[in-house]
Amino acid sequence: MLPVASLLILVPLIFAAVTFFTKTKKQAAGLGFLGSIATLGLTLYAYLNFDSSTAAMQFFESIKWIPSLGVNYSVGIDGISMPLILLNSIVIPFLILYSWKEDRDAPNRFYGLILTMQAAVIGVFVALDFLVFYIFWELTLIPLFFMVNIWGGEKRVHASYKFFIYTHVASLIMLLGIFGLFYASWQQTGAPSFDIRELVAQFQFFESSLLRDAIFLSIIFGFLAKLPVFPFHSWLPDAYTEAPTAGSVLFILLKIGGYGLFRISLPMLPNTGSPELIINMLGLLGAFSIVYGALVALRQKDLKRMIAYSSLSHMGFVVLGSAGFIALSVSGAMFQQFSHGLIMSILFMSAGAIQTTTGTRIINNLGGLAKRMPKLTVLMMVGFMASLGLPGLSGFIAEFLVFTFSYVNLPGFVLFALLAIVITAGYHLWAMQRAMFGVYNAKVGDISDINSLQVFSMGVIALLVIYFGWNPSPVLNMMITNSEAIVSLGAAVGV
Amino acid sequence: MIPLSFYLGLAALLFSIGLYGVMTHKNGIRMIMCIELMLNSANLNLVAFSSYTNTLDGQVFALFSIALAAAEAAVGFAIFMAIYRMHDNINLDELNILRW
Amino acid sequence: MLLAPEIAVVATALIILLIGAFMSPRTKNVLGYLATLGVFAALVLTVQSLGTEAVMFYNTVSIDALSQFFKLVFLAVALIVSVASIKYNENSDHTEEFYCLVLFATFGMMGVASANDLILLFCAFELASLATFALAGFEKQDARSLEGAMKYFIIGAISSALMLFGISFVYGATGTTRIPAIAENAAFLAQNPIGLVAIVLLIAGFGFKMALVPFHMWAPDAYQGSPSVVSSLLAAGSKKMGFVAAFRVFILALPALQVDWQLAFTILAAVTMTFGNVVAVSQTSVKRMLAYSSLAQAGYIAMAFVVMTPMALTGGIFYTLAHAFMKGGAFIATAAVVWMVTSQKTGDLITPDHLDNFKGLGKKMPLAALSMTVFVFALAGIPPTAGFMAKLLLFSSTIEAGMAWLAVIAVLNSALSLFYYARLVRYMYFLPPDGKKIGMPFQYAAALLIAVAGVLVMGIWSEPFLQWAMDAAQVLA
Amino acid sequence: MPIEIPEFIIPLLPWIRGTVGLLLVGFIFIAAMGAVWLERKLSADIQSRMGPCRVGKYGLLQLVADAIKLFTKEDLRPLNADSLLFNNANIFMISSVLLMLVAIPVGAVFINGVEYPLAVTQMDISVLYIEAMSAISIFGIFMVAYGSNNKYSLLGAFRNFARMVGYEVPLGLSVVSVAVMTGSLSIVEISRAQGLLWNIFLQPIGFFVFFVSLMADMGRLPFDQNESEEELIAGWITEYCGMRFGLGFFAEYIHMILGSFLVALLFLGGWNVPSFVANNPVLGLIAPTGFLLVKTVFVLMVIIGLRWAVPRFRIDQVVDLSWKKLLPLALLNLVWAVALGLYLGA
Amino acid sequence: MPPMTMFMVKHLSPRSKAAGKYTTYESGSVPTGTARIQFNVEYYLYAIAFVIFDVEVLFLYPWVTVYKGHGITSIAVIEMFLFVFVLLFGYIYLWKKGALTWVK
Repeated sequence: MLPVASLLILVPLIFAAVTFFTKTKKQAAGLGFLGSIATLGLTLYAYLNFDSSTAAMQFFESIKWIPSLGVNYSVGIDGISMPLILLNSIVIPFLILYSWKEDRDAPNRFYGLILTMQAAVIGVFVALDFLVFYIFWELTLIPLFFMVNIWGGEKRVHASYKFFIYTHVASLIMLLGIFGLFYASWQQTGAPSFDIRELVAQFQFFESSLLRDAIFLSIIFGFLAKLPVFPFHSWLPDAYTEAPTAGSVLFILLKIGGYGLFRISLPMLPNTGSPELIINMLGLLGAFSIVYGALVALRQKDLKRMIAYSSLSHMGFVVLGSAGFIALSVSGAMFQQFSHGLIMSILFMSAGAIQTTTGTRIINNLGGLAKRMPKLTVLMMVGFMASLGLPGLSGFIAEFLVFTFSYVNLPGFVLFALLAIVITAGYHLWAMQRAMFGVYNAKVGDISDINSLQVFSMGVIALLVIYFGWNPSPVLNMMITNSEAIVSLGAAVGV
Repeated sequence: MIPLSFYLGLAALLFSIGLYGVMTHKNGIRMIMCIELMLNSANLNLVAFSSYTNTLDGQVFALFSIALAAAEAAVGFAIFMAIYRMHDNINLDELNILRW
Repeated sequence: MLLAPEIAVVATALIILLIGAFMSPRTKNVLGYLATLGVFAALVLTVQSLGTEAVMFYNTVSIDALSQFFKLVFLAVALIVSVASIKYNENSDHTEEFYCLVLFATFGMMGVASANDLILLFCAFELASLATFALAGFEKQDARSLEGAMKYFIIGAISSALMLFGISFVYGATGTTRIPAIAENAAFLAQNPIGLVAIVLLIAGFGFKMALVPFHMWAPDAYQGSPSVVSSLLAAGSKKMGFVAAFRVFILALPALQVDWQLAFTILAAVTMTFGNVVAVSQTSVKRMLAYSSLAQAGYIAMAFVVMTPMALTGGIFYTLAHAFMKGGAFIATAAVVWMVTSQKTGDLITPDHLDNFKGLGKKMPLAALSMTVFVFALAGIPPTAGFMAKLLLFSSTIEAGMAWLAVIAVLNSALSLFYYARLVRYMYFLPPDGKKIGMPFQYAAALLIAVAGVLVMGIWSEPFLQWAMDAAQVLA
Repeated sequence: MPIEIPEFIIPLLPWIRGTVGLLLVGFIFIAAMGAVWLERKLSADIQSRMGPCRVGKYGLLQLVADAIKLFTKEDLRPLNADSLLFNNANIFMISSVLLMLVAIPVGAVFINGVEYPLAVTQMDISVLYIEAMSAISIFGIFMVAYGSNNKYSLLGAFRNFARMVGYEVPLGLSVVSVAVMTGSLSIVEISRAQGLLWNIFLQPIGFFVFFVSLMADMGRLPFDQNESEEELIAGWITEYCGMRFGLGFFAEYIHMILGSFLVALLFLGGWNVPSFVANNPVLGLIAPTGFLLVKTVFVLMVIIGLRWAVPRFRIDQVVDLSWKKLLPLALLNLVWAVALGLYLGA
Repeated sequence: MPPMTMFMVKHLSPRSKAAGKYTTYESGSVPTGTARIQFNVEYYLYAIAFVIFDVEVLFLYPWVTVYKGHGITSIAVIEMFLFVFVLLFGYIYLWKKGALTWVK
């Protein structure tokens, strides 16, 4: 067996390092593509060897790192991480293909950062030690920061710093929570350990419920801010909007907040001082994010900003599903992460293509693009439809699962969130109508359709969206297995 | 025997005078002189304590600190000399390139 | 021979002084290599003697894990500085003086590290101070260097007077200058107001060296004014001396007054880190920025005095070594840039360390830019660097001790610090260069590589360093 | 036959000591006058002229006349002189020599074979003390020179400073070398230790260094660069006239006498006498002091004579001599003395 | 004593006021410039050298009295020679650097 988990980190990292030293754009893009394809190959290997019938950790590796602190380099893949790794590995090669023809400064850094990002995100997914986890968690900040800061739009500096400081502070507070967990467990067991699973398991034995709450809240704060959900979201619209297309897609692929929620917070949740209250709080946040995101998206004039807010709305589903705390609602939340990654990639790619061809993102300045850009329009349609939850596309499966099964525990919030479906459909259709159809706006000028590479890359992703809409089981199965394991913890305590 | 507190009082007084002088003077040489005063008041303390506790450490310490004070003054004067050559005075107020 | 490292350092210094006086300026470059060799030998000797313990010279010198660890710190700094200085001193007529002072300063610091007696502590402290005063003003033709040196001197001299006065009270109340004996006899000090006075004076004295707010006034000026290699020594070495002295005096000699000095350090640490970071944000001179960031780092390390658990002490001690590499390296990188600016005569010549001169450094001097990036990320505490491990230990132990509020302040501060560090990285990599690529002098390159290696090795393979730091903390426990 | 010391004397001992001290001060003043007279006479002899001879027998009363003259001269102070420094400088110079005097034994009496040094105080560190006190006079000189606001004076003071700085070190080193032999810093101890062999024979280099440094310390020719009448118009003392000058002059001569005492005590065996002399009730009272005085006067005459035997050095020669020749010699002598001391002590 | 003497002088000596008498003496010519001249740098170097070696002597004094008879003779002698030896380096350095030469 290959040490897949480590290789998944190492391969993109090595390719990234080499890419930084390339001279021409061709070399950079080529190497970047090669690296991402290699990663994809590894991921597929892992996927094919993956046993989705068990919630146990697979491809597990562990090396002692700092024994005196109980730090190990331990990595592994299970049903929570596998789909997300898959998502990353699939989208990134197409992202590179998509941007193949774009002209930009310092392409070597651009592609190098993309690969670094991939390595960091996968690193977060496979890490089984808090320290390793945190290291990769922080590492994701750096490429994104520079992505926005260098190749972003007009307000890029502001946006990049805002994003950076926000999420960095949040993750530092999470770190403090991790410290608390670490020391409390040290006191409990007498041996230091940073192992995620062990610490999460130890959590229930801490005597002071105040301590447990403090730890839980500070850790989940980091995840929620990264996700993001409603009160912690204000970095999102700026960063998503100002980022270059590839940057936006990378933001979309940054599923580490939700992953942390499933991996760390949910198993801990039943053992907090008042799980009911926390579940309700989460449900409230999720439902509110869904509605709030949709409402705000409704009144956006900027296409990209609109998509950004719709992304916020979608993230609400993740939280709501988690709060549902039933195997299927949690699986829905996980599937929402997965499908959201695919859908939003298409949407941001489309928005990026529109901006590069027409030079504007303001919806009112567009119009009738379908006539000049039919291929884009078709692909974008798929994305929009999936985003608004049209049955038969992957977005529907996720939303359906979340709504249906969260209703068991949180009926009020679900009913409230259902409002959003109408709104979402409204702004999506409205934007589609104004931008792509209708009267051709002469101000846009003479424009041509997207190039074939872009068609290819977006097309593949669109096909996946459709495929998973019809047949979610390849990923959903493993999600359900793991969700059951998580939820069974709660059942033991009676939640 | 003179009570210990007399020595301590004197030392404290000298120390305060020195500290006050360092705070208020702008001339480098005067500042060095004030610093020497502070160091010597500490020496006075050390010697006084030494004789009252019947241990020798204090006197040895004073000896070393005298030597160090001399070396310190030497280094200080060297710096002031160099400054004087450049600015033609050693008024500390006029040295303000490095601010913020 | 447990004092072999010290002897190696002093002997090298004396030999350099002597043969340097007989050499012509052109051949004096050899002296730099000689100094490096001497420091390296001392480093090897120290590593060899790790784990040994002894008390020598009528209980005045204590060789223990703490002293060995800090000797390592100082020697590592001296190594980096002396390698980098070879280029700085090229064609200088004062090479031997420079190295002699560097080595004597190192010797003084090593003396402080192993002092078991306040007399030795004070003398060694002053030896290091005096040497660094002279080094700070080494550029006799540069008004900034002189101004920095002068401020450093005045405040340093005041601080040593304060310290001496404080020590005199400690001596008077306990009747001894031996640190263990003071700890035994400190009961009187604890009940008497004189103890409080002594604590205040001592904190002021050491605080100057550690550059804690409000005793920090000299630090930005001296760091900015001095030649960059010297700033490196000041920030990375001399500051640590303040810490090891404070470790010895407060924790080992005056545990009876722990309540008092702990309170003082609590306030100082919180204020220092906040002040340093806030002010650093608005700096345009990189050296000054690094100086303020150094202030902030001192604030973090001072948390060790506040928390005082074994883990916190380990963290503080570990931090000193990490900081030595990070800050030392960062100043060396600045030295390389200053060298580039002055030798190419491009950019802002008046403040050669101006942020604008770092524009496009990634293209002009890739190695300098890359290592600077590593250093600033390490300073910001980004994994997997030494800075991260250090912060991890220190902040986590603060949580452990139940002082979450201090940890939150520290964590917010380190988030804030990222702001100006990232700006520097942006200047280096993402702004267009205003010149061609320039060959890096290999001396700077070597020094930078040593520092980068230190930062990364400590971050990735931290176990042995952690063990050393734990052993050292054991001495204080 | 031992002499009984009456009981009632013992409580009076401090008074006796005080009286001795006062007598010593008087004696030293008279001796200083004598030294001036001696210098004039001796100089005259060397130059084959008469010297003072009108006032009194052999001109012995010349000094009194001079004193009267100085007392009645007008006390001039230049307008732009700094009065504080100018007026009070004398205090430093006089007090320097008087403070030195306190620690120097000018002889000893043996009563019942027990030695009683004739000194105001007997401290353990008298050598160190004397050196420290002798350095005070440099403040006086510098105050005068700076206070006079006269270029000649200032130049003289600068030179004085450079010279003193240079010779203080060899002086100190040679004193240390002497002290090493006895392991004590007390003059009494040191001179007592020379019962068998005088230090001048044990440490000829040390003696040379000490003597030269002492000459420089006292500002005697060939080391009077601070005055150098020909170039600097009496140097630091240019603006000093009348009795102010007189006091400075006086202090210098006292300094010279005390220096001669030091040479005699440290290197020429002090007042050591064979034990049969010491045990003799009459000789024991007189002979040691007499011995010492004879030696001292001899040294004094050598010092005076040297004035006419060597030309004045240029300031750079002076400084070179001290730093580049005397200092190494003094260090060498120190090594020698330590070795010798260990050898003899073993 | 000097104040006493000066007091006597004040009453014994004659006074006459003439402007010329109170000017600074400069070999008869009218004084020019100020006498507040700066030290020559040579003096400074000598002062530093003096400080170094005087301190050396300062340490020798107490050593002299204790090195014998306390059972530490050999180590005390060795240490003092080491001390002097180290200073010797400084001395040679000063000499070589010309700090001990009056005119450069």
